[in-house]
Amino acid sequence: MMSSVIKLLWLIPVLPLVASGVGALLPRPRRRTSVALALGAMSGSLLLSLAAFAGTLNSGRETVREVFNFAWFNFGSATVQLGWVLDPLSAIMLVMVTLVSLLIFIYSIGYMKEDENFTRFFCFMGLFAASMLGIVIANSLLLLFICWELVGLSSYLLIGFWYQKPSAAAAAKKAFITTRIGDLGLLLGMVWLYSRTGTLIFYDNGQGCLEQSALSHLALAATVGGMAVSTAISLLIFCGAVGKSGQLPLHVWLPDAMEGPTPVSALIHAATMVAAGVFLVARMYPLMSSGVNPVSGSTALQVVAWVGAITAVFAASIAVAQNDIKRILAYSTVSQLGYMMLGLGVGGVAVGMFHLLTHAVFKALLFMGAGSVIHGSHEEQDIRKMGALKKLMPLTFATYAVGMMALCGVPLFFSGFWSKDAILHAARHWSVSAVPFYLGVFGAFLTAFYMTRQVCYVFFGRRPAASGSSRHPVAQPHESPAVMTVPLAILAVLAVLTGFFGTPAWPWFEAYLNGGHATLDVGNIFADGQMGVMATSTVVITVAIALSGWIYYKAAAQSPRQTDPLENAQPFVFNCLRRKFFIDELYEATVIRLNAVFSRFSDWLDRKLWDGVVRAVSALTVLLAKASRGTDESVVNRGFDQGCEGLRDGGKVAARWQDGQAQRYLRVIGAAVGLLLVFLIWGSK
Amino acid sequence: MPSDITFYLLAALTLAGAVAAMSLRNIVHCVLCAAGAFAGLAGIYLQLNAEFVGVAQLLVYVGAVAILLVFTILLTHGADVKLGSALISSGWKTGLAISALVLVCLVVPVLTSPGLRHEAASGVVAPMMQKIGEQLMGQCVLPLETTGLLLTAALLGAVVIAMNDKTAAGPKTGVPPNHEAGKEPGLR
Amino acid sequence: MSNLDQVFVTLLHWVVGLVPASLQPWVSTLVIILAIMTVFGTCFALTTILERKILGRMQNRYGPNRVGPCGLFQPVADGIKMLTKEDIVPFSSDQVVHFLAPLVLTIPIWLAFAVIPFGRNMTAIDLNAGLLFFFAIGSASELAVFMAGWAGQNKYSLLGAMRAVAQMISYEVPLVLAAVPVVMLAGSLSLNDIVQAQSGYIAGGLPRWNVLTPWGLAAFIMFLIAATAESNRSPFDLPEGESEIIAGYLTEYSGFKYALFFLGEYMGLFAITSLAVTLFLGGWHAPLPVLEWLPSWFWFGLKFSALIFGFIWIRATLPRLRLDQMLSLAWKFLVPLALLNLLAAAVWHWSGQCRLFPGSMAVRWLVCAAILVFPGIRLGRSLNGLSATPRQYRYAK
Amino acid sequence: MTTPLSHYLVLSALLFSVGFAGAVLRRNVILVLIGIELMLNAANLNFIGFWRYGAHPEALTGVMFAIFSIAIAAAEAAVGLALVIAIYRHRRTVQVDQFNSLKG
Repeated sequence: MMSSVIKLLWLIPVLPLVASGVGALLPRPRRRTSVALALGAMSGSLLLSLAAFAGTLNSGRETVREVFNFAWFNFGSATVQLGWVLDPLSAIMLVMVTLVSLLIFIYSIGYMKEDENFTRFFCFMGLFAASMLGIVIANSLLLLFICWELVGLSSYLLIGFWYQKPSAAAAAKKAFITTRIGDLGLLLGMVWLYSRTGTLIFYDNGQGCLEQSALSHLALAATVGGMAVSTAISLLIFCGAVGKSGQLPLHVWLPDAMEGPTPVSALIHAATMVAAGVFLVARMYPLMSSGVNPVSGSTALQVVAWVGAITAVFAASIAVAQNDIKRILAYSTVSQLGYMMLGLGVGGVAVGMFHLLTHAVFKALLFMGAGSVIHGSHEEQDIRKMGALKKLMPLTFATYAVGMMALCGVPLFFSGFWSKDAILHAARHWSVSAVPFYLGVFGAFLTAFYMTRQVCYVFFGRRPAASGSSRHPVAQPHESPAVMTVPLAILAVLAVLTGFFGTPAWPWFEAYLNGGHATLDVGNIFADGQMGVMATSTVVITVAIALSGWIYYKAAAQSPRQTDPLENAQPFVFNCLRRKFFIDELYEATVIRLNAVFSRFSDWLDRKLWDGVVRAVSALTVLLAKASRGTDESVVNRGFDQGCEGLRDGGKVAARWQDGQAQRYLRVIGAAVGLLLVFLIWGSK
Repeated sequence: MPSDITFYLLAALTLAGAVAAMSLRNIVHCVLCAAGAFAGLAGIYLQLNAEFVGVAQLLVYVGAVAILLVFTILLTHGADVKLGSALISSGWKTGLAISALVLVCLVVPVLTSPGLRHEAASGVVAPMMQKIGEQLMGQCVLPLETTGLLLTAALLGAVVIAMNDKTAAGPKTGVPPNHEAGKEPGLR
Repeated sequence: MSNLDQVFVTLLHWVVGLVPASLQPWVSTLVIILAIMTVFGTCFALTTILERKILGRMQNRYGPNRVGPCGLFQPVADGIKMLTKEDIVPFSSDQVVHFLAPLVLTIPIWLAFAVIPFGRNMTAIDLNAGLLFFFAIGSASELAVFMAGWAGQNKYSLLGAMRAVAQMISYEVPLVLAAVPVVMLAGSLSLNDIVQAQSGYIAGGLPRWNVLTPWGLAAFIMFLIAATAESNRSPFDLPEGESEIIAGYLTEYSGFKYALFFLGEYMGLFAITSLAVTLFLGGWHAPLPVLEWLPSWFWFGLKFSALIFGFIWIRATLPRLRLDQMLSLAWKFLVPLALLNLLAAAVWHWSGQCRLFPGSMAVRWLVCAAILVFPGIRLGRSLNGLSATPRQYRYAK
Repeated sequence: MTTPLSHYLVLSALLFSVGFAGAVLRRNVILVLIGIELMLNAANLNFIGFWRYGAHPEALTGVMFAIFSIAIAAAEAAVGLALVIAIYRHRRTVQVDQFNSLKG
């Protein structure tokens, strides 16, 4: 049964791909068929994923891995192989991605109802789902890279969905280019890996590049800087992850990506695509962790951890000062991704992946909640203009609250708490340094703070008076239709349930991933400092919620919203946070200007130097042509004519003697005879 | 002694005829003088005891060639030469000079060369005609035959060349084609 | 008998003897010349009157009988008339040529007599190319005729001269060809030898004259025809053609020059006849051995006058020939026959050697005759064919 | 004293040069032909002269040569004059100068 699933594994990405392909051919008015196609494909993929997941579950043996490789093409002696793999990591991701996608598809039916490009939307969403699933099942870094690019492409298409808006187009371009920079690192790493190991297949019964033989070979080889080749390659690959998951240097595109429609943000910028980076690191974990000293993890993992920690705090702090509901969530996603990287860096694959799963669920929930809020308040995104929606949109408020609490990591019932706790626990026991732990805790505090601020502004307090926008007459915000609220409810339930899989008491998730067997043992909770970590986080979170609630509950109450209280307290810091630490301006100043200078220089070079050279060459040839014509004209022709002239004159002279006068000939003969005689007779004496 | 006188006489006759033939204005007179010169030469040949050659000369030149010349003159209206047209072609000085040169080249060696025998040969070979006949039929039979052939060819050729082509003239002349007038050239 | 025969020869020697040795050759030639001129001069005179008397008789009339007994002095009258008549020279004529023409005509004719053997040892100059000399001299007369015709500068005389020259040239060829068999058989060009070849008699009866041989007879006939043409007489007297072009090339002449022309014409006739006699009639040989006692020159004279009578007779009977008939007769009848005659003579000569069987002489005669007769008839018929075609007249443009 | 050979040779030279001068100078083509005939006769005279005064008169070569040359001269004269008649028919002239169509 196991092998039969692996054969059908390739169907999972192909179904949505086919759906999007057919959808692309459909004319705009065929909305229903495109939806049907998309949903059908997604549900098919979901079923197959569940089947695959089930397959991996009941084997119960040691880490199970099904591999199917085939030769794509061969050139010369080398052949390029592709393949897909089914192991716990990919199985769990398959289920998560297909489930979340399906829910978001259903949600977007309601959300995109008015949009006229409805069919195109679902076509792009199908493409995205297919490429995401492709990344998940890829057994070859090449196939993974191909799907990685497709994901980038679909994110560009979806962000720029409303391409009429210049800001959307700019955001799409920004997203595409920034991720492209990260992908460059990934590409270099891939090529280096191929040149070193000769194959890009991860697991090929011993031959794969992630298997021990290749890894040992890589670890030993040293690069120029003394760094192990494996470390260098993994760092390069991590660059791709940084780009895609929006880590510190390359995070600028994520907040701007909010220009796209909310389901897009929910699916791509919350749950799946951004998680691809984390998944890549998880997939390449054997390579990354093949460092010299297994205890403290290889330098690569240290880098991952530090980058994750710093990004978490950095993004959280910016989120505090944002006023756009989707931007706050965006920055929260960036910080949560930081936490995942931190988890991977310190705790290993299980810790990171568990937080990824839980985050995917509640962040999708939060985004869809925000979407329904925006939908309800007629496209209004600025939280300062919202308020008192608690009573107007009760279901949305309920599900949003569940999501908020899961995100903040409210203890016991909410998945966020358990996954974040696991990370903090791992950070706590990280041998290298304790700083990431404290950063993590401070991050948690900030997360709880800005989420509470957001909820207060959006749902509590009083609505500002008559702020009706010009287009719509002032309309009361209303609850979203069922098609949107049902997925919210489902996700809310999931947000709670997923937490229980990875609790220290019953670490099923870790066992599942590592192939072990999980036993329910409540005692574990109190084991080696788990309790301490949980306690500190609970305290931190409650303090943050209380503080934020206290500040912003009053602020929300004032009908004409004043400036943010924090701003009054620390105007400079608040302004700095709101302007996102001026990173965009920094980039603008450095990279872009440099680019402009360089382009201007090359333009000058092209115009002056090369054009000049070409013009010079042409002038030379023209000169040459003139010269040759001149010589030909004067020397050859005239010389030749002269010769002929001479000949003709000579001929004329001779002709004069040949004038047909017989008697003249006779005279000549006579004279000749005479002379001859004279010569003969007297000459010879 | 008489032979000297006859020789000088004949020589004078011949030379006078020749010079006259070359210098007279009226062509018919020229031809007649030429005939006279040829006759004079025949006489000289007879005087040199070469009867056959002399008689042949008489027969051929005086009889045939002279008549031929006269006929040609009549046929080509040469006789009524327009007065005033230059008798002698232009540039006659060079011509005279060249002929003088030729004369000198011939005469001087004759007069100065020592090897010439001055006395006549001893008695002439008696049966001259007999001898000539044998020679003709003996040693010189080939030249004889070829000469015969040549003469026939010349005869036919001359007739063909000189015959005014009846075809071109067309039937209007009324002369029946088969009534070939033989030697009588068409007078015109 | 021999002294009678040689009477003239002895006379000559006697006269020459009178003169000192140095002049003897000159004197002998002079005497011979005088003799020939007187004999033939009187013969000329006689012939003119005889011709007219005989013509008259043949035309059933008397002929000139006023001057002297039966008109015998008529030539004297004519001679005086000729001399006294004014010698008119046309203004536009070519004086020199006009004057020279009669001279150039008569002088060669007189020269022709130098080689003819009148009798035994009676030959002026015995050239061994005598016959050839005779013909060469004969050909000179054409030039003279032309000069005569040309001198007058008038169309008719020129036309007449042209006709005369054409006729004389045309008939010179058969004349010479007729003489060739004789030379072939005699083996020499000298006339004495030819006469010598005809001496002797066959079986005591027939003389060996050429005329009695088949080729000889044919040659004789052809010779006579050619001779009449050569001397512009009777059937061939187109040049004078009184009825058509007045007197032909003689129109411009009168007085003594006309007489000279007349003399020249008759002398030409006499020369040709005497040649015919020597070639074919055995020269001065007697026809029969019995008649040998008569002097050689007598026989020569007899044969000569017989032929002259023949010519006159022909003149009386035959009408004038047309120009084309005359020329075609020459070229299409006489010349081929003469060439054939050569063949016949060759056969005769060759068959002469073999005396296979008794009748060989008669058979030989018949064979040679046959060779000549049949083609002759054939050629003759072809001649008639010519005249059969309708004559197309060409009108003056 | 019979006349010496040189006289004959001088006579023939004279004849030859007169003939040559005539042939070269006279414009009428017939006279040119006559000139040529004279030259030929002069040559014949030389032949006979040398034969008569030569060492071997019995050889008769001179005579034979003269005979054949006379025959050929006759043929030549005939053809020459025929040519003249033909040319006259086309060009209506007997002036030698005008016969220059073969001009170079």
